[in-house]
Amino acid sequence: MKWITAVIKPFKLDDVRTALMEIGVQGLTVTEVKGFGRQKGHTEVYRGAEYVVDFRPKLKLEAAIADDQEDKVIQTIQKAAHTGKIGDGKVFVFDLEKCLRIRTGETGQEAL
Amino acid sequence: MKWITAVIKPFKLDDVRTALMEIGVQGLTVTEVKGFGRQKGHTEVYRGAEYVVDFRPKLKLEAAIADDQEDKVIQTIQKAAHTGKIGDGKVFVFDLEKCLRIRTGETGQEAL
Amino acid sequence: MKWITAVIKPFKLDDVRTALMEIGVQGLTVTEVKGFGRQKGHTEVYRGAEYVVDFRPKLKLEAAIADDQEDKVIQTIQKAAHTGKIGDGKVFVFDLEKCLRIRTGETGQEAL
Amino acid sequence: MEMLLEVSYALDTFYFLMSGLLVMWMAAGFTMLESGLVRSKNTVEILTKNIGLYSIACIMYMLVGYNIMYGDSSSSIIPGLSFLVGGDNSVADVVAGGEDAPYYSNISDFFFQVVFVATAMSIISGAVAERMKLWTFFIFAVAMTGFIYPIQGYWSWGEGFLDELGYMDYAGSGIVHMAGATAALAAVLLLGPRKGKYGPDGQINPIPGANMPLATLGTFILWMGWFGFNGGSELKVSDVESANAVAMVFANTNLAAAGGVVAGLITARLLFGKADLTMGLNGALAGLVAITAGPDTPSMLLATIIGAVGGTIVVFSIVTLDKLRIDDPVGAISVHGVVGIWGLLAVLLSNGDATLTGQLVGIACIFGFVFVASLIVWLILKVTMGIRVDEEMEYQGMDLAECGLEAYPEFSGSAVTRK
Amino acid sequence: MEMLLEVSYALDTFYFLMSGLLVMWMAAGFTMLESGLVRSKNTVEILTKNIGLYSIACIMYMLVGYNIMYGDSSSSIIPGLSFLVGGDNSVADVVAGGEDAPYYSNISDFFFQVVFVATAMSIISGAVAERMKLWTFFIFAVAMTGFIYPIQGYWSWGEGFLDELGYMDYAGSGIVHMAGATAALAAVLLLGPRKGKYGPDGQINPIPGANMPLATLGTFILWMGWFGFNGGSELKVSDVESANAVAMVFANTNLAAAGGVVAGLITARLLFGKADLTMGLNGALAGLVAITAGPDTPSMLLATIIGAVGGTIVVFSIVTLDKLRIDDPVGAISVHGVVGIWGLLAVLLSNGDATLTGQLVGIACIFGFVFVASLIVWLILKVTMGIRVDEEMEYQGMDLAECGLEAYPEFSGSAVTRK
Amino acid sequence: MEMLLEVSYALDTFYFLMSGLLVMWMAAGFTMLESGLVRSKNTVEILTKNIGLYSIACIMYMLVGYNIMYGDSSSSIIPGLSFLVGGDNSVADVVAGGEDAPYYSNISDFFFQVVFVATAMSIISGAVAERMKLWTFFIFAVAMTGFIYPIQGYWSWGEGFLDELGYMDYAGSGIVHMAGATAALAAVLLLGPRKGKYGPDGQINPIPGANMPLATLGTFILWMGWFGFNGGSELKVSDVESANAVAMVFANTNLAAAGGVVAGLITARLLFGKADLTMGLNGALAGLVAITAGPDTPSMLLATIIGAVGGTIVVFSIVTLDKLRIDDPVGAISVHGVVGIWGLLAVLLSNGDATLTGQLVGIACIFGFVFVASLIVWLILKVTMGIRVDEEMEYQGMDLAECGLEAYPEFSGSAVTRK
Ligand SMILES: Nc1ncnc2c1ncn2[C@@H]1O[C@H](COP(=O)(O)OP(=O)(O)O)[C@@H](O)[C@H]1O
Ligand SMILES: Nc1ncnc2c1ncn2[C@@H]1O[C@H](COP(=O)(O)OP(=O)(O)O)[C@@H](O)[C@H]1O
Ligand SMILES: Nc1ncnc2c1ncn2[C@@H]1O[C@H](COP(=O)(O)OP(=O)(O)O)[C@@H](O)[C@H]1O
Repeated sequence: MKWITAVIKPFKLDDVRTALMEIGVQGLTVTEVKGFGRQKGHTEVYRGAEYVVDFRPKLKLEAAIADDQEDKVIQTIQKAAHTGKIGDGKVFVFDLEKCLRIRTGETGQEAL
Repeated sequence: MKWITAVIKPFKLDDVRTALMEIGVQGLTVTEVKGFGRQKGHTEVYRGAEYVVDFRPKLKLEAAIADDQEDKVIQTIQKAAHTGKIGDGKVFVFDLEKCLRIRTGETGQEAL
Repeated sequence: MKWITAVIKPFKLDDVRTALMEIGVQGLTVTEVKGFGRQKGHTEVYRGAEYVVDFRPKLKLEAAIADDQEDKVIQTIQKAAHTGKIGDGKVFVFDLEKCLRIRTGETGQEAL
Repeated sequence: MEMLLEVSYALDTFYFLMSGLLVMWMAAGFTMLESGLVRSKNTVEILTKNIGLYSIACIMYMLVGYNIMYGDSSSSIIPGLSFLVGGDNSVADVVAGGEDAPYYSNISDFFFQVVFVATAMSIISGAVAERMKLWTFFIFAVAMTGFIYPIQGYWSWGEGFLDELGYMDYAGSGIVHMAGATAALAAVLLLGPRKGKYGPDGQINPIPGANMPLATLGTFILWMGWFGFNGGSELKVSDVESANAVAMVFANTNLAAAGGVVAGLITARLLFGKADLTMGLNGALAGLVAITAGPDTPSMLLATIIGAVGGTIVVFSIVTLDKLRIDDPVGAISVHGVVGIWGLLAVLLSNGDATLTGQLVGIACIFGFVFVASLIVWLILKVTMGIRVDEEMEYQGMDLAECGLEAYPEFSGSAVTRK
Repeated sequence: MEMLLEVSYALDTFYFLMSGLLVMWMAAGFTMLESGLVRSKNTVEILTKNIGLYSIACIMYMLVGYNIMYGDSSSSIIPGLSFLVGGDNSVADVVAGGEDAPYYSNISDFFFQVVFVATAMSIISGAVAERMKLWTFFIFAVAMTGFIYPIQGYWSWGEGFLDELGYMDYAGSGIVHMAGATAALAAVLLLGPRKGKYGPDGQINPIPGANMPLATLGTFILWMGWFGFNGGSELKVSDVESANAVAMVFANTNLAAAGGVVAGLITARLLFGKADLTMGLNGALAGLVAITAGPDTPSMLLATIIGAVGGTIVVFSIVTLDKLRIDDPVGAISVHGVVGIWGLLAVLLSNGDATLTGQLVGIACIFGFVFVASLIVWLILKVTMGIRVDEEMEYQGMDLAECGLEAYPEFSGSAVTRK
Repeated sequence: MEMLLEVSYALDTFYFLMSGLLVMWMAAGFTMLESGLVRSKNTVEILTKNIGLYSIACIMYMLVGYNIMYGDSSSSIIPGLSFLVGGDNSVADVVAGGEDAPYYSNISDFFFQVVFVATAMSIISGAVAERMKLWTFFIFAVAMTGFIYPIQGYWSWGEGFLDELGYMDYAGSGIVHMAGATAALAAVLLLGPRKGKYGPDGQINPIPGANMPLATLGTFILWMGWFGFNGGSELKVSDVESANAVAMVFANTNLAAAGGVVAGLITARLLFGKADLTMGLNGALAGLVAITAGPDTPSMLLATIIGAVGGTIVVFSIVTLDKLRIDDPVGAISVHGVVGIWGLLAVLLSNGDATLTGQLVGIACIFGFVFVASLIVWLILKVTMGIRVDEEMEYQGMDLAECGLEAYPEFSGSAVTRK
């Protein structure tokens, strides 16, 4: 099994989720994160003192998937999350050794 | 070493943490996440317009453990987090290559 | 490629980020987490009833890096995040299989 | 002379209206206080409850409550029943002058009274927070503000038997505050504590409120409004003696609250080692409740002390009720009930006209009647529509269950380390 | 007698000042209401907008507006133009007594009037929230409070032609509330809806407000302030009849709001199955707007009903405007405009002096003039400085774009599941 | 005639009480303002500090301060010392009439004065926020409100030597505001800046406040309360001239604040390119402080300008103090101190009775005395119980350290990108 971690722009969440559901991904875990990358932050002024907010709000999506879905999932995310502007984010792929559904005790691909 | 990632229902945190401590897990990192899965969200109405909140609040627990603890930890989490109702969550297992304790510089199992 | 996960004290973020930039790390994803470890929580009293807040606020940093940067990155984080007091946090290293930049479609080290 | 009587009438009427307005503002105070002391998942519901109960109280009191409380009756126990509020005074009656001439507008009196009944009802909503069904609560509000409160109010302020027995309760430590707290107690006993509040072996789990600035704002609003509550209860300002009395009431009300804050903070500091803000806030309110039964007679120093004793009592009372597993999220029963009783007894310290018997009989009658009457109504509601939301709803929060809305949808809530 | 006239003058002046102060406080109410109903990323901007518009309104009305509205003119349609506010009454004039003697301070009158114009302007800011440019809005505020509002105000309160035609609008359901809503409507039609509010196939996406306790607090503040708004509009308290009238206005204002809350909550419950707090809040305001055109004549029961009808109308109006894709984040157009019209018609129910023609002509003239005049100003602003922030700024939030500041910087915001 | 004197007495007493109530409400304003401008981890402490200091001020002033300030003394520099507050006026004295007859209740005067001392003390709490020990602050409050403030107050309002020298300070730009700011300055110099506020090479790190709507609400509350602060300081309303004067004070107070907002926003816009809300808020307060020394004499236009100059000064002052590394989280020293001095000088623009010497001597004496006296007290406290929490506590937040409570426990706080 594979573990996909994608960092995306927050307002793309709905598009990505819908696209993933269509290709059969059943579960997803989402975290609010702050991203630091090529896309620069913005400057704020508070009572006369300037400061830079370096980090941008992003969302991290994590999904466990079967091995044979890997390519399709990556492509789907790329397509749905794409705006072409800097800061679109990344997709990372890991090897997932085991998986267990707490409710039923199922393991492996059954548990995805 | 192994890296255990578990997504659980928020109100089970105390039970799971206590159970893990009892079997000797010393450290844990917890993140608030939003989960999307078989368990459906709820419908809200705001000023006459209906909308669905698809995501449910969940907690993600992460723990680095020694290889020989793997089975015990998985079982413990499953038992402690179990309610039998949909949305109980999942346990995922990864291979962890290295580990370092920042304070002391210890590495490997020493550092867990 | 490697995937570095570091749990650090929140007020060290700026130091660690700056140090990582200096050695050429270009991207970083940060999550607010709650940590449970050797460092104990604090006791609060609310309207006469005592309770313990076991978890401490921490930050989790995640960075995908090239294999040959691994040692330098680990050392840099350790140095920058170090205070010598309990609760300084940990660094974990994983194997990263793939990486894709959503904006350009680049993959592998190009995409870091 | 006629014009002077008119101006004097106008001044007293205006004084009533300003006082009533301040008491109306207390509704906002209760709302903020309570919404600060509950968890975020139950916040919308408590907001809805508070603005709803105020509205119901106003309407019910207009329809029937005011006449029950101040209408004619041949009995000193059973009030009369009639509907709506009568007209206002004619110019002729006013300028006739003399002892019996009306000296302020009847409608301004109604306005001043109607906001009192809302206060009594507001007290209840905090105690039953985070678990009671919204619409059940609203039905109870109809019964309480239309009937239960006015009936016992009739006994003293409506010149019924408690008044005859010499029961002294200037602005309502008993008639308003203890009455509200009593109805709250009846409800809490039937409802039971919030899930997770008490552990298996005597353990008490705190459930911190979500928004302390709101709770503090609410306390300040109540403090401000109380100047109308007590200050307006002199019922007249237009001559030297009344004006002096109103001024005394203002100063004493303020100092009693100040005494309550200081005592609450110090007591909490001694008991728990920390300056527990919530105890300071409850101390302020306790000081205010304590002085309410007699803010006109004590010296300022005594008023401060009466308030300070109230602020001390409230801390012990809150801790004790918690040990008895009477779960009152905002401390309403302690602040308004326990300290209300202290306030009624404290009248004896400076008011020669008050008697211990009078006060005790008053306390007993109000407590007894309101408790039994409320219990019956709550029981009927429990059997018919139910008074408590189901476990899952309680866990999810009242807001989604009852209102379909979140109080702070963008601040994701449900913190990791809380119950 | 002279001293009595002085005391009476003082009482009326004091009554004006207290009323004005309460209306000033409504500025805080609008601010809290609106900042609770927008998303957190647009909160600082709405706060800035509200405190700024209040200030601009005060200054512009002092400079020119007051004189336009209440100055001399030879025409009953075109008001005169002059600057600054004149001096106050001499003691001699006051103690001369008689019909024409001034009975309250001119400056207190100015103070009372100036807060009204701020109210009218506050209504607009909510409707255009989350997308209009801040400084454009401020420029419009200059035009509205210095000219548009005073001109139509002259027609009725300044004794212009609407007054002659018998148009009855006690405290300004039309002159203040509907006028504000009309200018808001013109703006919203030009601005268009917020990005993401309406989907491609008729879909309506709710955009929940970030802070419900603030919205509720704002409603309570408005409710409180309204006692000054309506209560002060009797313009006199110092004799029996005026005092009675003011008392009646207080009681009716309160009950209309109460009726609005109950009706709003029940209507929402029937339509959506939930006790939608925001509809209860809008119901309260609708009740208040509805009674504003004539709070002195109905009985309390009728006032409650007028308010309740307002609270019902507002729910349907909000849903309908949403279907028409008129995006009004806080419901200002419904509350102040649609219900304002209802209020003007409801005057006919209890005030024998009002005529259907008079009311309809008044509505038509105010609506027509304010709509056209505002539209022209908005159009000029659109062409010159632009009225809407660009898409990316709107997505990022007005706060960073316009104010460089976040409202709640530590509560990271941008929740996962929201638009 | 007797009855007329009584009614007049009642009106003035009522006016005092309403004014005092509004000033009391300012305590809530300061509390909200400050709790909005600190970080969430220091919010509970600042709430506790504010409600505590108000209470201490009331009690200390009752015990000893009022008599120091207004009691008898044979010296015009050293006030007398006596305890508690005397009784009220007899009916006979009042109806005797004539120049010397009391025309309002003494106790209402006490109530009005007591809220002023609380205001002076409130100013301090903001400047020392986020690092001073809570209980140390409370001890200082005892000294300030019982002794330091009343002594210098005696010099002018108590008819001491500053009064004789012709120092003019209508409602206390100097006596209240600058005095508070001076004590704050002494504290800040001893305390040092918050950790992380200033970087090694002249760098200034902003520390944004956690809750902008609260800060805005606080500003509106202060604005509202200021009508009591200034409006009540006419000390009489019951004749035509007084009534006109009070009306003028209301209008000018309002316009000065409005001028301050507009100037603050525009200045910030020109300097920083953004509409900095916090500067708008500080501008409002600066306008209010600026007009406080003489709100009765300027025309409305001049009042607006005086306020606008205040609103401009405050922006530059805040930036300058920051450069001097004087860390004042809420800008209290700039708003109340620097602008207070401007207000005292601005009196010369419209009040022919004021002299430059009189004003300068007043400023020097008040500043000199309060600074030295406060510094001594702060130093004693520093040596004995310490004035600053330790580094780790400061990092963790005052709330856990001092109060054991979090302000917003469910909104996890500690945002990633902030210090
Ligand atoms: N090497 C990395 N490791 C972890 N996260 C990264 C890395 N590089 C980028 N990210 C995440 O992806 C987001 C987008 O990256 P950025 O460099 O800004 O734009 P782009 O991907 O378009 O070049 C960042 O905000 C960060 O959260
Ligand atoms: N394939 C997956 N990848 C990542 N997270 C998942 C996956 N499937 C489920 N989850 C997480 O587990 C939670 C529970 O899953 P769900 O399907 O609702 O219930 P159950 O596990 O009882 O079948 C989800 O809310 C989501 O956070
Ligand atoms: N085995 C582990 N797995 C995951 N996270 C851990 C583990 N051990 C520690 N952590 C994280 O590291 C943080 C610091 O660890 P702690 O034991 O308190 O201090 P130290 O690292 O100095 O011994 C914890 O709060 C937790 O977030």
